[in-house]
Amino acid sequence: MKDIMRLCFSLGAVCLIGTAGLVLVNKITLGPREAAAKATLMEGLKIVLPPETTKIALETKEDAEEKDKVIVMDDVKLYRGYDSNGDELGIACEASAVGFSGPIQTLVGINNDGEILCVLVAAHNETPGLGTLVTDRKAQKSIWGGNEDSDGLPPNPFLDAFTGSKASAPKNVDAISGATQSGNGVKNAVAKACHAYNAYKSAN
Amino acid sequence: MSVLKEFTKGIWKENPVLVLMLGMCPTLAVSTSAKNALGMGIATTFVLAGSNVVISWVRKFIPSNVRIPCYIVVIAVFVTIVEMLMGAYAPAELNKTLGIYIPLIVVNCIVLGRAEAFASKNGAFASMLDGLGMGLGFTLALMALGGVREFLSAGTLFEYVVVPGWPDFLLFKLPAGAFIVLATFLAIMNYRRIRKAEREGTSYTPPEMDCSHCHICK
Amino acid sequence: MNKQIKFYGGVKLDEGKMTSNEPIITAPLEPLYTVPLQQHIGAPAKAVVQKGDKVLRGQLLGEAGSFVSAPVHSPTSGTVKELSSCLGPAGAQLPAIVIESDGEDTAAEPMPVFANWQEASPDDLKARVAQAGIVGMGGAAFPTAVKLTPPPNVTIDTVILNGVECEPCLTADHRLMLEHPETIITGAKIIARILGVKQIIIAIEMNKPDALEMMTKKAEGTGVEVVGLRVLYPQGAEKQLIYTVTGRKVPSGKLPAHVGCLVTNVASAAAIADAVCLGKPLYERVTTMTGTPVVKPGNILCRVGTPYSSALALCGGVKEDPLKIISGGPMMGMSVYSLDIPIMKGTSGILLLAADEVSQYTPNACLRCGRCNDACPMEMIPGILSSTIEFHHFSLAERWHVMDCIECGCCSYVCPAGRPLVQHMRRAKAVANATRRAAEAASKK
Amino acid sequence: MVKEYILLIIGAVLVNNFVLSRILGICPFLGVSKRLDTAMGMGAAVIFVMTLSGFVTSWCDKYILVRYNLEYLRTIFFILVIAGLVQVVEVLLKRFSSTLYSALGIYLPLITTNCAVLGSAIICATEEEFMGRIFKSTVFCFASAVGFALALVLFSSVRERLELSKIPRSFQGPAIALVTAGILAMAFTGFAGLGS
Amino acid sequence: MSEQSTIRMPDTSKLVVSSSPHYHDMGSIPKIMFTVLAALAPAVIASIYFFGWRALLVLSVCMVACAAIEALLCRLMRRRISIGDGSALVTGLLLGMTLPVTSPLWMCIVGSFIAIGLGKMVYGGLGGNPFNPASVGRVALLLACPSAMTTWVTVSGCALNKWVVDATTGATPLELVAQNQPGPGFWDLFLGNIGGSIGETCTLALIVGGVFLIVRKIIRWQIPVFFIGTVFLITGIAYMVSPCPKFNPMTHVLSGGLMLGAFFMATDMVTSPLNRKGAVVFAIGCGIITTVIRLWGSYPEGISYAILIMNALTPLIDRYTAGRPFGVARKASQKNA
Amino acid sequence: MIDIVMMTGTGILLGLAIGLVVRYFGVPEDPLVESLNELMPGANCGGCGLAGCSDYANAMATGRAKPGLCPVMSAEAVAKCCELLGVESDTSEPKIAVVCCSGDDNHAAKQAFYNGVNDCLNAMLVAGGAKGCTYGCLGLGSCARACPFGAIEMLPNHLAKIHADLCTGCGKCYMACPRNVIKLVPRSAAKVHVYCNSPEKATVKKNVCKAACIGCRKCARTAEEGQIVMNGFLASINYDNPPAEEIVETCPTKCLRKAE
Ligand SMILES: Cc1cc2nc3c(=O)[nH]c(=O)nc-3n(C[C@H](O)[C@H](O)[C@H](O)COP(=O)(O)O)c2cc1C
Ligand SMILES: Cc1cc2nc3c(=O)[nH]c(=O)nc-3n(C[C@H](O)[C@H](O)[C@H](O)COP(=O)(O)O)c2cc1C
Ligand SMILES: Cc1cc2nc3c(=O)[nH]c(=O)nc-3n(C[C@H](O)[C@H](O)[C@H](O)COP(=O)(O)O)c2cc1C
Ligand SMILES: Cc1cc2nc3c(=O)[nH]c(=O)nc-3n(C[C@H](O)[C@H](O)[C@H](O)CO)c2cc1C
Ligand code: SF4
Ligand code: SF4
Ligand code: SF4
Ligand code: SF4
Ligand code: FES
Repeated sequence: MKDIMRLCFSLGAVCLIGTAGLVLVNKITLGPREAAAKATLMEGLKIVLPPETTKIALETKEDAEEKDKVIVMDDVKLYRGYDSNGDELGIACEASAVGFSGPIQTLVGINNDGEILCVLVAAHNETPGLGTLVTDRKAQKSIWGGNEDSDGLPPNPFLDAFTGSKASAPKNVDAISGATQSGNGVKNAVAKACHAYNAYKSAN
Repeated sequence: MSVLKEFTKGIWKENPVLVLMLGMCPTLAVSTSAKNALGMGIATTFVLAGSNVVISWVRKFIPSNVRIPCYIVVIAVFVTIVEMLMGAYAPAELNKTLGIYIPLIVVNCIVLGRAEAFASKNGAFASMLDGLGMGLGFTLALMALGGVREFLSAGTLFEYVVVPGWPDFLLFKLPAGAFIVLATFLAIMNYRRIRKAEREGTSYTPPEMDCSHCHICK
Repeated sequence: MNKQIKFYGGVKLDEGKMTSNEPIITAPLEPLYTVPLQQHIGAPAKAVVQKGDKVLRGQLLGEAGSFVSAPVHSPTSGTVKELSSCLGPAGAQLPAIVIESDGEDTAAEPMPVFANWQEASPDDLKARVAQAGIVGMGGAAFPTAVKLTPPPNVTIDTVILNGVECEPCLTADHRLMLEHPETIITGAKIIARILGVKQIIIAIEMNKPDALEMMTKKAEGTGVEVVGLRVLYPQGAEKQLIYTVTGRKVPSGKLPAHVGCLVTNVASAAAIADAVCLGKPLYERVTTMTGTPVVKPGNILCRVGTPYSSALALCGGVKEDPLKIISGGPMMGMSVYSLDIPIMKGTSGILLLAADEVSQYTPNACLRCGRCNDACPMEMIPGILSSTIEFHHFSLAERWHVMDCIECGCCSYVCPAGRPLVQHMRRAKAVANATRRAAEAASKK
Repeated sequence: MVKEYILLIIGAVLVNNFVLSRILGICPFLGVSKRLDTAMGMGAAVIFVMTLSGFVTSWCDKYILVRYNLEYLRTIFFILVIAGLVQVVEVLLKRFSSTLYSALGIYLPLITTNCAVLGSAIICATEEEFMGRIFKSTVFCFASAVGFALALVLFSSVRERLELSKIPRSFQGPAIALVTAGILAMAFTGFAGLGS
Repeated sequence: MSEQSTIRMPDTSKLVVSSSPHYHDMGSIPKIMFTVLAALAPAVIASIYFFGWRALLVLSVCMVACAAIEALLCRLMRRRISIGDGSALVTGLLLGMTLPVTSPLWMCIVGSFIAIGLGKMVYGGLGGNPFNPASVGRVALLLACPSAMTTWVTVSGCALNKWVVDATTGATPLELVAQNQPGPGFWDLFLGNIGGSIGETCTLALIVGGVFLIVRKIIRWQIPVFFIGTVFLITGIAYMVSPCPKFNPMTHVLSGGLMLGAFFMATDMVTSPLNRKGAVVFAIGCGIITTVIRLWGSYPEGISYAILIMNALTPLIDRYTAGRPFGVARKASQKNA
Repeated sequence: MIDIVMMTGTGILLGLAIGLVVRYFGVPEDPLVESLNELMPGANCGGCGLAGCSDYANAMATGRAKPGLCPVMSAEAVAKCCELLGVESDTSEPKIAVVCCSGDDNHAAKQAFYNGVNDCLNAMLVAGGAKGCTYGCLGLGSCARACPFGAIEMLPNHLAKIHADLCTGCGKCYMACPRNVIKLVPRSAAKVHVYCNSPEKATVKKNVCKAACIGCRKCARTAEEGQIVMNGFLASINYDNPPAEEIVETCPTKCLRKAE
């Protein structure tokens, strides 16, 4: 009996102390962690919305009893962007669709005229080098100096092709050979976002 | 002198990846680029050193039947701490790529292996040095692997273009490429040892691969 | 005849039997005979003569050393020059007795003749076979008397005389069947008498139609059956022969006796007949001396102890230098490097091969083409076995039944990679035997 | 429903094979694959433990961790449960079936540190598909373990064959095993897209 | 006596000794390999006819690269240089046959390096490799440079007057059927008037070569017959259940790498099972995997993958199909297996 | 708070479960094997003749094998093993292997070209390896491949040479040599050796090897009584009472030499 007690005690004690430590660290990092997650999203939203945007708000229901519910249309979350004067500049839609391997989460910024401003892939699981042809905007830095496009948003021909097309009728962008499925995933996500945007606009 | 040895042995002579063949999963999975490798290496080193110290403190009080659960809880605590810290303060991109592999540091054979093989038999300071050395060796091996893989697949290093116009060579980003690059590393090491043995007039047979180094299931 | 069972595998060989039509010639006396004391499987014979002793033809030189052994007799009359050793075909030194011929060739008192062997007791007949030093003349040289003592609790119902002679080039049995058919049949019946067996079958490959015809004719009315078999190497191998003739499969690791069969070579049968009816011990045999480099290939009745060189001289020497000298046939014979080796009771032929006929082994890895699988009459996997042996996994090879290999050589013959498969098999068998002996010795301790 | 599970199993066994595509459980994959027999023993042990742990962890996740908002303790909790479970199973096996123990038991301690076990538990807890679905999670863990065992058995049979090859000296041992694993991983990419 | 002295006796100082048997059927590895090359000649000619002379360039580069790399690696390993056996040439030719005619030459060389280096020489050269080197090379290239490996040119009749047929890219029949569009007609498929990789288009030429190999007893008929038969059977059943172009068994059997794979790659003796029973299992497995990948996977074609996966299964197949030696009782052999 | 309670509870519960299970179902481990295992060097060389270190430990515990078979283990470790096992330590003298043959290609050439597997036992099966001397080293290196310590070097002219510093006396080479050319002798007595293995008559030996022991007895007469005994036509050293090193001067064929 005594050794069983010892087992319980030692394992319990290790767990106790360990968990206590974890609880502590959890408390400390909870704030920063949430902030970091939010910052990532915000950064993406800032990119897709017009550059003047200073404030971004998640579009929520305004009915009294459903006050804080997020408006979700076809799984798409909508965010409004405002400038410093409080004027609305555009809407960013967060939508995802299935690509080559798993969902591709995209952010689509649409201005007040219903024109697509910018498309950004926020999260995906596509094959590096293949699927990433249509998802990633990566700055090319060279150790030989002469860094191209060191500032501004790195280009991606596939994603940039959406820019300027109308949300009511998004452009049919040509697929990139070798990444057809990823491309389709992005296209579907953009289409979903536009669809949600149109539905939202017509509802309001 | 001997203190130094505890530290340096992990870097080359008992390198956990290239010699002891421990912790293969993160080694292969997270070495797609030099940057990822560096991040993983640092995280693992932190866990290794921390858990080694704690385990060498508590080793006397732990009955042998619950040894492994206890050690692993200690390790898990450190891992969770790393996870939280990274979530809070590390760049988002790094967080995403290391993703699932951070919790898996818990079962990284290196950590439990060193706990069993070293920390459970030595004092706290020596254990910490051992952990740091092993972690450093792990990081270096991982970075070498990640660097080669990144370079071969895209012609870049730490995302800097080294050879402009290098064709995309996807193979090396995939698991298959990871296996093959590591195999080549080991072959080169063997080749050097064989040559050295030949010069010294002795013979060298590459070790059998078994998991006996980790000492967990003796 | 077409319904004959075919054993698995086997290969069709170029027969090269250029001496089929050469009648047996008797070799003249030699000045010196080197008679090895171990011409058989088992313990060597123990010498019973001293240096300087006078001996007569057929006189006992060495007596059987143990149960599995055979006595050795003098091939001619003369003096024992020395008790020494000589090189054997396997490359080891064998104890031997050197006889200096006196040129008289005086016969010793023959052993008493069984005038009416049909009535003699089987045990007496068997004792005579043992006394006469008869060993299997089909190649393995196993003491025949031992073979005629089947293990208890098995009954033998069929005696098969092996006149197949499936080895290319060799014709000694062929000529014997043509020239002494009655002796062979008598021998067969003596064996049957010893074992109390009714069914006697003489098996001959159909590439010897004249011998088949001759034996069939002579066997008529004697109760002996003669069958012609498909020409396919190794039709003459014991297990394959029994399977073809009777449809019985000798189980792995067992003797033919376990399926009620006994196989002897036709020459052994003839030697038994001579021993019983003439009282003559085994001191001479028919050997085929052949090969393209030989000037006049032929079948020679040689005394045991004649050096290969004398037999070759009798055939006119060589036209060109051979690259290989083989004791036995091309498929199972042993290559030797000296012509001083004496002809022994089991030497069925001496074959010389010219340079362009010799296949060289190359150190290639197995291609896994499976041709050896298809050729192996024992239905083994020689390619894999040889690789396991090459990498020293002997116990694995043993588990895969390497001990069943009959060393027929079919696998090496067909291997496109030129792998020395048979050599590997022999090595594994040697190792397995050694381990078994060591284990036995250890358990005895 | 049935189709969903068939696709799930194909996906876990062939397409996203734990070893060859997700790179989890490599240490035992490399370490215990020298002989086919041991590989089979290890495979069976992993199937057993992973299915069991998949069930237990997803149950605990649903009814304890998620219910009380303790997700951040997942790693430590899961590994504790797995380690304890393995220990108990080992002792029981040793006691009640010595044949089974000699076949599987010796691999059990190795499994504690097999990333695949914890990996599958974490995947089940974090991927939307499996969240809160205990049966589906258990099936997934079982299928993943089968995939692990399949890769292990294939790999060890090939490695046995390699004992009959004249491997260059510098590639002997781990190096050639890794090359083989690499080619096997390449071959398995052919299953991409199955089940979608 | 005087006659005796004129007899010439052999010189025993230069004799050779070796183990029995001393006869050999005089088959050899180079003979086999060059027979395979000869059997591939019709397909090579057909590919030049349809794709233009660049096809020959790609094939030659692959063959030369394979041989050169093998020689180099032999040197490095300090082993006998083994290119004389011709197997590297076979590997090179088969690798070239599975590449698109537009493949850049550096890709051919990289592919050859992977095939010979990684697929063969690290395993100790001819006979040691568990995986088909040409398939390893092809799959690695497909993973490494997917876009270059899936760029196909359209073919329209004789191209002997051209360097390479017009560079307009087009879908291969299997890509068409994968999108459920009808493929080309039977004769186009059979004669090779279709897009695809260099060596796979002309079914007629491949069958002629394959039958030649079967007649010369270089390969076993079981592998191609069961391989192709399985693909036909499964797609046939699928077609009967739902008759759409995607399942058309004729298109599946006659297009893609099936003929090349079934006659020349799955039959590689080094990487396929030893005995006939095993060969049948192997071929059926190849057929199943190929069809599964073609019909339900992401790739339009799965021959190379099927071959590699079945290569990995070969040791297991060998183990469980090995027969019992003559006279070994069933129980005994099972106990020892 | 709930986190801490939950984790601690789980820990205690698991501890309880493990404790109970071990208590009621546990099978005790043999402590002897464990402590023996700790003494093993872990080289897994197989020099002991068993399948690796832990097998040997098991074998010692069950009495299947004696301590001291391991060539690598230090003397103290062996003594400790003996102590644990409660047996007297066997202090037999360490051995060393000697290749008793001088017949390299310069002295005893092959009689014919041997075309086959490059291994002594295989060669033995083919005309005895075609070496005129049927007792000498075939020079194809079976012993070198068998030596787990890389102590045997194959000289280019086909003779095995043992490096005394590397040889542990494990005897693997002795087992591997089909010609029994290798002898295991006490290390301390290994000063001079007769490098010939053929008991044949001098005339026979002379025909095939220039360096053979011709049985002239000069060494036996010069040495003290019983230090060198004649074994047929072959001199052999009595390693219990070895002769002085100067004895090598007496040998006319130089097959009696100092240890290399
Ligand atoms: C390793 C590998 C990864 C792949 N990853 C992707 C991917 O991320 N996205 C994608 O759309 N296709 C991917 N593919 C699919 C191929 O590129 C395939 O050719 C594609 O489905 C059809 O080609 P196409 O885009 O030229 O029409 C991948 C293929 C391979 C071999
Ligand atoms: C491959 C092989 C081929 C054989 N061929 C013959 C043969 O052609 N003639 C023959 O008499 N014995 C042949 N034997 C020997 C027989 O198997 C058997 O041992 C012999 O016939 C028994 O008779 P014996 O004891 O009188 O020699 C062959 C053996 C083997 C292994
Ligand atoms: C033997 C052989 C094997 C092949 N294996 C594959 C393969 O595994 N995957 C693949 O996408 N293409 C493979 N290919 C190429 C395809 O056959 C084909 O060229 C390509 O996939 C386009 O398909 P289609 O011609 O059937 O439309 C192979 C070609 C050959 C000759
Ligand atoms: C019938 C036959 C088919 C072959 N097929 C291939 C092949 O598909 N790929 C290859 O690399 N080598 C092939 N070879 C050549 C050779 O077997 C190959 O290089 C070995 O696998 C290398 O060890 C073939 C050889 C033959 C005889
Ligand atoms: S020698 Fe042995 S393995 Fe070869 S074919 Fe004959 S019986 Fe089979
Ligand atoms: S015949 Fe030769 S190459 Fe073919 S499988 Fe047998 S041993 Fe291997
Ligand atoms: S000592 Fe023996 S094993 Fe060593 S090379 Fe000489 S004959 Fe061969
Ligand atoms: S030379 Fe012989 S005795 Fe010495 S270590 Fe090597 S194998 Fe053992
Ligand atoms: S690191 Fe994954 S199993 Fe060892």
